[in-house]
Amino acid sequence: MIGAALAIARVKLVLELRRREVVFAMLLFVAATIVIVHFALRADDGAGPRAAAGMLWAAVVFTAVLGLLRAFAAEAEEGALDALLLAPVDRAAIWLGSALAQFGFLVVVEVVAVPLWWLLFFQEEGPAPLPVIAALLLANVGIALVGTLAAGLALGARTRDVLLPVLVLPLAIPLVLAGVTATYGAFGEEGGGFGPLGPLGFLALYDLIFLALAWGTSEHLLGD
Amino acid sequence: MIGAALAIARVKLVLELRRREVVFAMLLFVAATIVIVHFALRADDGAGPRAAAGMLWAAVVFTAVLGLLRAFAAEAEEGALDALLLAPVDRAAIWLGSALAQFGFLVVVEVVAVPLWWLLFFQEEGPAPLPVIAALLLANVGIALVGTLAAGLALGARTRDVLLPVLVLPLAIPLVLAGVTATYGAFGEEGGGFGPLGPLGFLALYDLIFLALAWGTSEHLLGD
Amino acid sequence: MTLEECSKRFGERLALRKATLAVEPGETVVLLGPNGAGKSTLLRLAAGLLRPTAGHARIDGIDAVDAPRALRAGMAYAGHRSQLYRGLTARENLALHARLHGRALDLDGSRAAVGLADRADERIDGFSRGMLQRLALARATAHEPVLLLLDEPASGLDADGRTLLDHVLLEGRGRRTQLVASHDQDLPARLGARAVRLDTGRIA
Amino acid sequence: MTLEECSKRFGERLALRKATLAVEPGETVVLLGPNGAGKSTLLRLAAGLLRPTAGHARIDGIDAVDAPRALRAGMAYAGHRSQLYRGLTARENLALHARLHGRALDLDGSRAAVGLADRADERIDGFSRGMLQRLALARATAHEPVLLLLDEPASGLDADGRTLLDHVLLEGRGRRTQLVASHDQDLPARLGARAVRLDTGRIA
Amino acid sequence: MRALGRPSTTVPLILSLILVPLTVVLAFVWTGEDVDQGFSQKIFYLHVPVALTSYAAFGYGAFCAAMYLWRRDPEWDLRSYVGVHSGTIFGTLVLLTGPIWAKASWGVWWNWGDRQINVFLILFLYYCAYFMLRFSLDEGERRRSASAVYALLGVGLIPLSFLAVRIAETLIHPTVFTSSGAAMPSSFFLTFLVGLAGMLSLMALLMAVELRGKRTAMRVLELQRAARGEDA
Ligand code: HEM
Ligand SMILES: Nc1ncnc2c1ncn2[C@@H]1O[C@H](COP(=O)(O)OP(=O)(O)OP(=O)(O)O)[C@@H](O)[C@H]1O
Ligand SMILES: Nc1ncnc2c1ncn2[C@@H]1O[C@H](COP(=O)(O)OP(=O)(O)OP(=O)(O)O)[C@@H](O)[C@H]1O
Ligand SMILES: [Mg+2]
Ligand SMILES: [Mg+2]
Repeated sequence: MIGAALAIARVKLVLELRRREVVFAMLLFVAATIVIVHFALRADDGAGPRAAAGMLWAAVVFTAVLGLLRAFAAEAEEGALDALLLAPVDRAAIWLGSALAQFGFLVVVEVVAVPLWWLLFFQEEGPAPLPVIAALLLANVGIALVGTLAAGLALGARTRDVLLPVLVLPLAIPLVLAGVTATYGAFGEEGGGFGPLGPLGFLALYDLIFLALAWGTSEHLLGD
Repeated sequence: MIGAALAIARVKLVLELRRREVVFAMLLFVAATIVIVHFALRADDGAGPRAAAGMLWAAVVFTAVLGLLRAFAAEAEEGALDALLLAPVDRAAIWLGSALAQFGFLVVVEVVAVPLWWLLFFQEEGPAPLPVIAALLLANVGIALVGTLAAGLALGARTRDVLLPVLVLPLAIPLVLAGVTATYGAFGEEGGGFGPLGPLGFLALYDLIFLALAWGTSEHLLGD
Repeated sequence: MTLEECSKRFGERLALRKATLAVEPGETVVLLGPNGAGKSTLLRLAAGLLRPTAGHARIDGIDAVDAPRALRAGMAYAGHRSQLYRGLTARENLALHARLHGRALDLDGSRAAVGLADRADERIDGFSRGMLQRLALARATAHEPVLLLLDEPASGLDADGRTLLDHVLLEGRGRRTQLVASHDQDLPARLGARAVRLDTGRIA
Repeated sequence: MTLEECSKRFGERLALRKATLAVEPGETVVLLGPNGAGKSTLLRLAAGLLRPTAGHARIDGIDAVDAPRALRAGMAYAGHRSQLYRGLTARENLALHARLHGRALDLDGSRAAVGLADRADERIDGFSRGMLQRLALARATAHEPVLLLLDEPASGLDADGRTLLDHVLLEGRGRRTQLVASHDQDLPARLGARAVRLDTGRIA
Repeated sequence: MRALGRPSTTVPLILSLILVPLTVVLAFVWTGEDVDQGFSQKIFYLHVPVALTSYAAFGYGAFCAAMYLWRRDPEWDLRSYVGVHSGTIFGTLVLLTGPIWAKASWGVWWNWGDRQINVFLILFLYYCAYFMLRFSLDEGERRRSASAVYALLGVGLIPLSFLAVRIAETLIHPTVFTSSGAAMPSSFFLTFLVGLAGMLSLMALLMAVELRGKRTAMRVLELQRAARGEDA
């Protein structure tokens, strides 16, 4: 099960990242995104940590959507999904493999983007790195889980369940909220609550809940 | 020439809009972007027209990029591009048709997104609607022109999906600058000039220049 | 493999109408019938890739859609599309397949069998139509299935490839259950197989 | 249609090596050769969809890639893929084609010709393999081309469809230039056409 | 394809060997200290020539791209590539010297509020993307024309971006070359001109060397293929 999921994840990551220039392209992409958001918001007057945190998370979400749009693109091309469905592995493994690939993709982008973001915004004093990294990782898990579920639902849908995948996307909003709050906290700013859990605890809880939900439903996810 | 372009544009719009989920997903994406950027920047404390304008334009640019990723998707599926290339129409017509479809797609999304934006940000007093709408339309033209050109260039590329945003985002910068300025102006705020042209005139100039460039090169665009 | 009064509806179109068919273990059956008769639909039902609108498709008495992993391990289906990843090389495609089936990659066996000896490390999006079809067949037979479902396997193959395919099917006769859709009227005779004729969703 | 010492390279692979071929106006030529021989590449070069790495592909003496609109109006190419929009209906696909060729849609003519009489208003992603192929052929012949390039047009067709195809090709003999790639060794004899054999990119 | 002549390497080599050291001498020995900026202003003689040279290189790349689309001679494609390439090399220098000066003069490495330098960054990214596009297409006609079209689009982007920024607002980043002439002492200006000439010859040298290398590589490939009995 885990083995199969890993094999699938590996293939999907290889497909996306095989060419070295992809990483380079992502670097350019993130830089361009940050600059554009900068211009759009006219953040010239010392926008400070708020703008910085906002831009990071906006870029993360946008990249995630971009990635999710392609979640099952390779399988759709030549009907490779049939082969996966007929292989002696659980459907949960297919979904998990895709989610892992999605997670890996996000991590790769962030490994490039976050240092860049740091460099761009904090020449002197930045936020504490650990909470930011933790928030990003937890949010990646959540986005990958929920997003892959949505993409899987959208896969077979021609007319009936068109709305289903769309309904799943807003599920990413709590992740961003918690992520931004955690990033604020890392600046020593007032993070604005999330009660006793804290934003990181909230993210972890979110991940657990959706892992359970997605796992339970993944058998019904793909195929007819 | 124009007739052929219109026929192609019609087909492409029908294809996108018939797949209702694409439009829904786009709308949702726009809404989510606005809400997320809103939350991300914690614009709760009366962020004002600046943040509002910025969010609108960031959402427009990223929606456009997502749309462009699908610009030639239908043609790629079953090799329909071959048929277009062999038809007795200029390649410029194929490109123009795709650009028109892209423009139409952006308008459809904005027809829903802009009122939403208005509702979210201006319960009392909003900007003058006309300049904002004019700026959006002019910017749509520019993005559709340039973006379709870039999508055509990236067509045979192995890493098309990461490549395209990188190709398009820099080209969109002047549009964002002018669009944001025009939106400021609509609030009666100091827009910051653009000299005698004004931001709308600048957008029109942009459209004209790239129309000329794209037209001149479009014969070299698609195919081998 | 049995179909019991199996029907499949797509929207308003009935692609298969109460089809009943039993293929004995080790038997080879050739599905014949005009375009749109429902051959592909029948095969996909048999593979468990589609859920019948009415009736049952069973493998060893178990509903095909819910076939447990052990059953799927002994099954293979090759349809109109190659089921391969276009961005991977031939070797990587076969390796993934082997991995999912919990087997070691037997590249020599497979590639020799389909005559792609020197192209294993090329991305398959540069392959020609027939080369893709050969690779698709290699993939389907790599894990030595006991139930082999093939949908027009000869399409795109040259004379050589068709001989090879006949050879595979003849070799499999008696050793595994084979269900092959084809437009080749002579195939049943050549394989010494039972012919089943479909027309507008009905088994004749 | 002539090819003069035409070569095509994909990366390091030479798919076609100095192929020289002249098809006279009104002549029908059948391209034969094993998988990966370069048949499809040759056809795409002839259609002007690929630019030769060396040499020239010409139609009426004009370079195929730069063929002006008037020339393309009389040309048709049907390859391994259907060149149709999956999200459109059969009628919409043919209508677009007719529109681009500046013609009125002659649906009755086309659909009768391929036997899809009652399916014109269905989206083609529900079509079976053979139905798609029929529609692709209907599209390619709808504008009465004088140069017809077909790449394995019989693939996926049932007996009926193949008869129909033979009929179309026979009818076109002498009236238009036809270049057909096929794995059917009997086709040249059946059409009374010249056979040209390709092997690993070389015309034998 | 060999119709275009071989670019000379000796002339630009000699010129750069004279002009570049001369700039350094002039900058440190001849010109005085800037009243506002003091010693850190010396970087002006590197920073600005390098920036203008990068524009020149991009412009050359775009010009050759247009020529390619017109003539379809692969040699123009190579030249266009070489132009864009040295443009990015000099652009990298701008992005190194600018922040160094900025650290000395503004106290930060980068000012996100300044549109002008951000726009330069975007242009730089734009031409970085040129390489991504080029190298994700297979060698051949399609790669050449796509690269050319993209390089040519930059011709629209550069003036528009600067127009957008210049007329949009006041800048932190200085503008000395105004319509009323250069706002600086003539010794500064002369040194700057020498520096510019030096950088331009350096650019010419760089492009000539790379062009030769590329041609040789292509020739080697052709010979290898010929040795294998392949003609194209
Ligand atoms: C931080 C990064 C910087 C970048 C990326 C940068 C980039 C550029 C570029 C592209 C030009 C070329 C022409 C133009 O656009 O006007 C230029 C010119 C110039 N730069 Fe910078 N620069 C930077 C920092 C600075 C700093 C800190 C100073 C001095 C305080 C400075 C002083 C100048 C001057 C005097 C010119 C010539 C002005 C003119 O063309 O009118 N630069 N710079
Ligand atoms: N996904 C689908 N949606 C709608 N209709 C479908 C779908 N799949 C098949 N059909 C319809 O079901 C019928 C049978 O199709 P099927 O593909 O099984 O035919 P077939 O016998 O394989 O034909 P061919 O020889 O052309 O491959 C056809 O009328 C087809 O249009
Ligand atoms: N886009 C491409 N990239 C790389 N190699 C290619 C490409 N297209 C074709 N080839 C190679 O060129 C050779 C000829 O291919 P082509 O498709 O012309 O063969 P074919 O004669 O049509 O074969 P088939 O009968 O299988 O359709 C093959 O070796 C193939 O791998
Ligand atoms: Mg079928
Ligand atoms: Mg072929």
